[in-house]
Amino acid sequence: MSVDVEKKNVDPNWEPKILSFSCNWCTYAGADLAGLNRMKYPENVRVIRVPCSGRVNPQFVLRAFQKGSDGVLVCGCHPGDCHYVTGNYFTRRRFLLMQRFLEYNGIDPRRFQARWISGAEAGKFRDTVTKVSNDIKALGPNKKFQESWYKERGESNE
Amino acid sequence: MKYSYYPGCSLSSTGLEYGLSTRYVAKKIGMELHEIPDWNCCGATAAHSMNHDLALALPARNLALVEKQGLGLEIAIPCAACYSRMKYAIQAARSSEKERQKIEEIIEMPYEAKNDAICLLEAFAREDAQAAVKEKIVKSLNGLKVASYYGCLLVRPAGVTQFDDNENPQSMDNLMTLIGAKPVNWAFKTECCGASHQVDAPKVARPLIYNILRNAKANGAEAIVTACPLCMMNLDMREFEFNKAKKEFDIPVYYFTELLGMAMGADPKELGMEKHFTPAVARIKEAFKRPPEEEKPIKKAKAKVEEVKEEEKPKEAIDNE
Amino acid sequence: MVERNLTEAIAKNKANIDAIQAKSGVDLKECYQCGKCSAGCSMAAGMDLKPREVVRYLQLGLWDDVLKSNSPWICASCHTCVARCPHNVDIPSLMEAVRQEAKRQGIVPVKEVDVFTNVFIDSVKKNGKLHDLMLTGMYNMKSGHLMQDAWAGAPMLKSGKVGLRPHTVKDKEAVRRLIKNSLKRGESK
Amino acid sequence: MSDIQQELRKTARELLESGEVGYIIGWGKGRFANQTHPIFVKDPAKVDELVWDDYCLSTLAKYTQDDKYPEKKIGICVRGCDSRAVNRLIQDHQLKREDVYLIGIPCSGKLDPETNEPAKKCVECAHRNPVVYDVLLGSPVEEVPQPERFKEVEELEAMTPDERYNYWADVYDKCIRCYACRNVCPACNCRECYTDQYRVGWQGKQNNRAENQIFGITRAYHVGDRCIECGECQRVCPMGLPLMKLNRKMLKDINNLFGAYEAGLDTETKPALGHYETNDVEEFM
Amino acid sequence: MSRTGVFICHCGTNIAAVVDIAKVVEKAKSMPNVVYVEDNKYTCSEPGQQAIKDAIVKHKLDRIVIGSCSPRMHEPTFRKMLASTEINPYMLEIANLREQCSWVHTDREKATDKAIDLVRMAVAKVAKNHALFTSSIPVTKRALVVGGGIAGIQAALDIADAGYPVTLVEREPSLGGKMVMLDKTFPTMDCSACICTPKMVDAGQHPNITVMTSCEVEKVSGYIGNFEVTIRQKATYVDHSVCTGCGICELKCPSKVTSEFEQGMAQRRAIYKPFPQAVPAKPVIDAANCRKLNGKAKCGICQTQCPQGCINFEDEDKLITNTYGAIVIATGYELIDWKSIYGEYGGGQYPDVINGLQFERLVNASGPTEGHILRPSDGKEPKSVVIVKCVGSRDPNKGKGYCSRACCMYAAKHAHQVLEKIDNAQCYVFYIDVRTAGKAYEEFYTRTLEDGAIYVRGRVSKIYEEDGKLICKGEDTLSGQTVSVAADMVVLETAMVPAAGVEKVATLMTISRDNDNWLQEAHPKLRPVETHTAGVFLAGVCQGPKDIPDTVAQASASAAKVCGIFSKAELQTNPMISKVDIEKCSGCGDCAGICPYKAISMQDMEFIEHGKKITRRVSTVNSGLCQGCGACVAGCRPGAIDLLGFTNAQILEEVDALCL
Repeated sequence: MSVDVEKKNVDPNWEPKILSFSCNWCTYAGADLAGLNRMKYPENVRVIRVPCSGRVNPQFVLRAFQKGSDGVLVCGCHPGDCHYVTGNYFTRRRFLLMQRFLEYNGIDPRRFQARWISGAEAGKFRDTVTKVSNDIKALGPNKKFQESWYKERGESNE
Repeated sequence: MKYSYYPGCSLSSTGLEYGLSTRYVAKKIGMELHEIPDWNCCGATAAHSMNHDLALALPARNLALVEKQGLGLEIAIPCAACYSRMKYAIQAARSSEKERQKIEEIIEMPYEAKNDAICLLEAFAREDAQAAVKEKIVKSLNGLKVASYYGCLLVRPAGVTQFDDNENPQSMDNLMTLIGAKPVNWAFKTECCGASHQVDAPKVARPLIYNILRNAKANGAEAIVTACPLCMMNLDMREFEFNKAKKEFDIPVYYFTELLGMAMGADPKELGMEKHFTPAVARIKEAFKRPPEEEKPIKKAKAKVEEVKEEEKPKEAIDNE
Repeated sequence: MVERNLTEAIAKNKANIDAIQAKSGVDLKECYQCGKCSAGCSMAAGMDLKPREVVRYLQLGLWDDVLKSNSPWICASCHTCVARCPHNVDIPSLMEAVRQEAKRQGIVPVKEVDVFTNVFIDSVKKNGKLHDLMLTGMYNMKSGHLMQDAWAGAPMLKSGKVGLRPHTVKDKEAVRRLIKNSLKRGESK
Repeated sequence: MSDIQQELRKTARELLESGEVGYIIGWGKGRFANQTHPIFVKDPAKVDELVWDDYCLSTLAKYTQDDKYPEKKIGICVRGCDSRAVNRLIQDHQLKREDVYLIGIPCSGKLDPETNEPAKKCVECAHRNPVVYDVLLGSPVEEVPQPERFKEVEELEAMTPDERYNYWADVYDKCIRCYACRNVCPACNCRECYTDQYRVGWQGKQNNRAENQIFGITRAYHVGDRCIECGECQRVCPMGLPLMKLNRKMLKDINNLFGAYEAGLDTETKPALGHYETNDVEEFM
Repeated sequence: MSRTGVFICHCGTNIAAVVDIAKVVEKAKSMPNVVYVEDNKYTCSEPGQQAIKDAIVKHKLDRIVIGSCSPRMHEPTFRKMLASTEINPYMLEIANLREQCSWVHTDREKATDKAIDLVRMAVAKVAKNHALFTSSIPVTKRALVVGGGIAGIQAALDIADAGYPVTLVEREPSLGGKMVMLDKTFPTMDCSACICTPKMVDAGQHPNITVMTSCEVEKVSGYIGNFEVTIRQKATYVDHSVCTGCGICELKCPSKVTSEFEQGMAQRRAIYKPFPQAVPAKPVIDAANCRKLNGKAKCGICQTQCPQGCINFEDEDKLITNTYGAIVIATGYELIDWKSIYGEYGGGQYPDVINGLQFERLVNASGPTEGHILRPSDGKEPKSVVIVKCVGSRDPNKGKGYCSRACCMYAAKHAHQVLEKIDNAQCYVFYIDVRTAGKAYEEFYTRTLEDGAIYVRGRVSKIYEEDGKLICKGEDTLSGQTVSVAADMVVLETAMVPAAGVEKVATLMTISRDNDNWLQEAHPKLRPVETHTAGVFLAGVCQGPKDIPDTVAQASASAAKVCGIFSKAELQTNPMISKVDIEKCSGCGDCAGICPYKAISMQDMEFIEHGKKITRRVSTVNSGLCQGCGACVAGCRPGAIDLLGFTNAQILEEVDALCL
């Protein structure tokens, strides 16, 4: 029983739900700066503030996909600029592996993104968010890993 | 020291002596120059002045011929204008696949921009060539004060030529010290000589030559050495022209290969040196007859003495002078 | 100097100036008019608009002045200006683009330079290599300076630097074809 | 095979009689000729229960975790994979080197009881000789290079995302969450596994595809950078899930991204996720 | 059951203009654990906060969610407000409805949905919040100032005058930095030595200041209030406690060395004071050039001549470690090495083409020429002087892209000094702009024009020597003429660049640098003297090019910040730090390896397990050192270590709330 919801006709006014983990010192500050400059970007991204991108446990990303998120974006300071000196070096290793592992397990690579966005790069935050939500809007809803898949299809193999 | 060789139109006409002296010196030091079969004119300023694609196509055909030649060598190019145009063509072909295919279409020949191009001066400035030249030197210019003139296309734009420093190049100066000449520290090493504008805009271009000669003279230059047939013709011919009106300058102009040839014992005729406008042979013959410079050898002697002293008492330090 | 109406000039010439920037790869806004290019330009003395002024006029939209100016023709493209420019403004490419655009519109402020270029290319088209005698001969005739540098003719002939017989390329046809291809492509761009 | 068994028994008797070792963990025979099971010999008289034949498959090192504070040393028979498991536990500070006496036995590979063919994990084994031991019985065997270490992973990687998802969906549908893979794995040595912390909310207990996927992926991610490739998880899985394909994928990426890496060969090389290099591969600019 | 109160802010029209507040309030009422919802025009205002306090009492709330602007803006404000209620300030979550919702979206309906999601996430998270309490850490009331220029001296004096001990570290043998090299200072033209040396002496003699010259910071660890700093006292081979500074040794020393202080235009001895008014006024030995120390000769004359016997050739570097509560960095700048960049200005082969600091030494009374402006080449007085501005500045192609701010004014000063000191001299200033953005600056520039300086607008393209004159070729862009000036001497006003070795200091203090290598301030406008590392402050040009008035202002500002820290008996620690559940911890030590602040250490602890007394290794967190980044928490597989304020449970709730 395969799940091939991906490429079928995506209804145009479907809005993806995208979760973003943003580190407080750089990306979250960059996002605020984007607000300060009244930049505009799609509404689909909800940001969870974490002290450092190093705080983001790859299991949170799995949890997001499981609970129905259509895309996950992890953002942090540029390596070398981390407020906590080495936090993002660990982030980089963890998500270099998790990104490939998600892909290996069938998640479309565009659904999980990681980006370094500094406190001054408001434009980069807007562009990243815009690109991710457009990519995922084109991909359609994500049905992989999702609990809700059961409720809809009524199937259960308990 | 093996290169493909692109002489360029000047070396069989106004730059005859540059061709002869290059052949002589190359043979002397065992530098193999494989001339590109059936090469064509690189278009120099006229081509890029008329049309951007023409400026790339003319040199590209020569580069394609080098690839057909199949020796896989770097191309040594005596004339600065040809060298600059070839470098532009190689850089353009390597910049993008689209550009390379466009060039292939125009010249109707396969071309993959495999070979690199260097100017003849760089070939001689390399370690192996300098060592070979040193061995073959039989005469010294005994401190003849020489102003080395590089012109503009050899060293600019730096992004394309990537050769020496574009404000204060030294490679020709080093070669001159090899043959006993004393390089003059002057300021017009890379000022433009006006190139073809000496013909089609003489009123504006002539002062350029005058300034170069004036600054060389002010800094005590007894000779100017160049590495480009167009600079050589402009400097040599126009100096002769100034002197015809009023004898002001006495600075013969040479190709660096001519001076190297002379230092290797060549007869001026073999190098075509008698073909210059401003008489050139006398100054070199006179320099050969000069007493070898005193102070350089003595300094060497003194250094030798000091070395001995240190060797004698290596252990306890020399007491204070 | 009549008062220049900038609103008009810029409105009228914006397209031309954008095209010239695209063709030469130069962004005029990068130049903050520091004058280092004019100061170092070897041919500046003969130019009616010095390099900085050419950029300034284009910045102000005064397109026709630049087209009519002799600077693009006098420029020896020795690259001193761009080597020293704080913002790397490629003035030689700008001059070349303006020169080719002026030629296309038939404006030739310095006839000799245009004649020299054409005679040069004709000689290459004919023999595949440059024939100096033909170059100076045809140039003197077409430019009207019949006796220019004639004094040098004799010594050159005597020393064999200039020969009657031109040096030619065996596959002259290939060179002619590539010249035709380039020029044909040139018009289309 | 039998002379090593004699030596094993002789060594075991000496160790037990000298009192240097509290007990010895080895393999013993059950009812079936083609199976063995771990046994714990305390009494020197019973050393003859220890066997060494073609079916000594299970890794013994993990059993030390049931007796973390032994009065005396624990004797363990260690083949190549067991010795790496011991290194793994030592490096994770769950076992002290001085608490164990390692009886090294070079192993040329065991047979799978069902098919009587060489076991998959032994065919793929790159370190047959023990990497650490106190005594070595018999002479080292010749190591077999493993050029196709990641072949299975590459086959999966060649598929499209949907095909891969469907492949793993079928796999996880079968998982019954018995946690055998976790219990046998020397890299899974947490005091309280995250799956047992329902109140924190990491993982549901339901046995449906989504929960199984989350468990499978999380476990592979947890052990990925420390997996010694002993293949036990796959062997003991009652539903025959290809778990090594998950672990090997992690190891393949670690090799490509951070340099050649094999876990458990010594106790110094740090696992990939425990440290970093400032010039690591940069993909998130 | 927790009783959560939700307060949605209009923020005037900033949020209300785009987000349908009423709908958010309506939806919030149905969220789990929410018992009271209210919206307010200005929640952060006095009445707004009072409304929340009243609601807490009236509805017996124990958790608060505020939908307003960014938590980075008013989280501290609302926490302070809660401190005055009986709710713990950390039972609060803020939903960012302004910077990340109303300000960045236009579609009213979608923005409102997002706002509702954000509030739902905050409500879900606050359900799992715990009361957190700050703990206090002691403050070592001693400051460290790195760099002994005017910035460092001023900061040290201000802190010392406030009664706190200061250690002033300077790597050169004397205080003074660049300012003491100058002759006059603009715009007042008062002599730099007269205003700088007295401050140096004050610093040297101040009871609270310990001056440590010829020293460099070697290692820094710890955190605000408790920095552990190791300073390397470089071997000076002279015992300053005994030396009276009589200077006999300097006279007798045989080996001459070019003096760095005199910008290479004069000589000094191997044992030397950089300049007469040095503080401390005691010589040091430059080991590289001392014949005894570099093994070239037996020498040792200074030792035999010294009446006090303070020369000791066996002296070695010493490491001194001390604890400090706050650090001020004032490492200053140096001038760009123009010689290797500008071949067109001669590339250094013409001795009479000098830079600004060399000119300052020429015109300085205690300089090599006792204040007479004489050409370095032949010592003659230059009659025509050219000053070239923006050499290396505003030149991204060859030098630096930025403007070095101070050169316009000191170029005018140099022109004024040339015209004042050399009779019937002529001075040409090649400029692109004249930036006189300071008090009495424009008047100072006008006076220089009145003195007769000729300002030519245009960069010099080439400088070359001919017939004994330095020909400067430029263009006067105002008249459109290419011009040239035959000068006797040329002064290049070169760009300021960070002092060499600033990278090491920045990495030690874990502060970052901008892409021109200047030290990165916390916020260019609002926090110019602070850095992202609490307790480390910046003063002077190390933060970016500036002139002396701004430098001194910044120095006093950073001193005020330091005194702010020292005025408290103790410092409150950040309560949102890691905490270990020793039952779940297996002692694997992964977290300790990840912590950048070495805040985690593995300890053996006694436990009773299965009736048996055992000792087991578990992880422990030092609450002072932990900065709350959470990298360890993500590295702990069983989640034994958790970050208070951002616990695994909280974040998982937030993720679930968003996706359902």
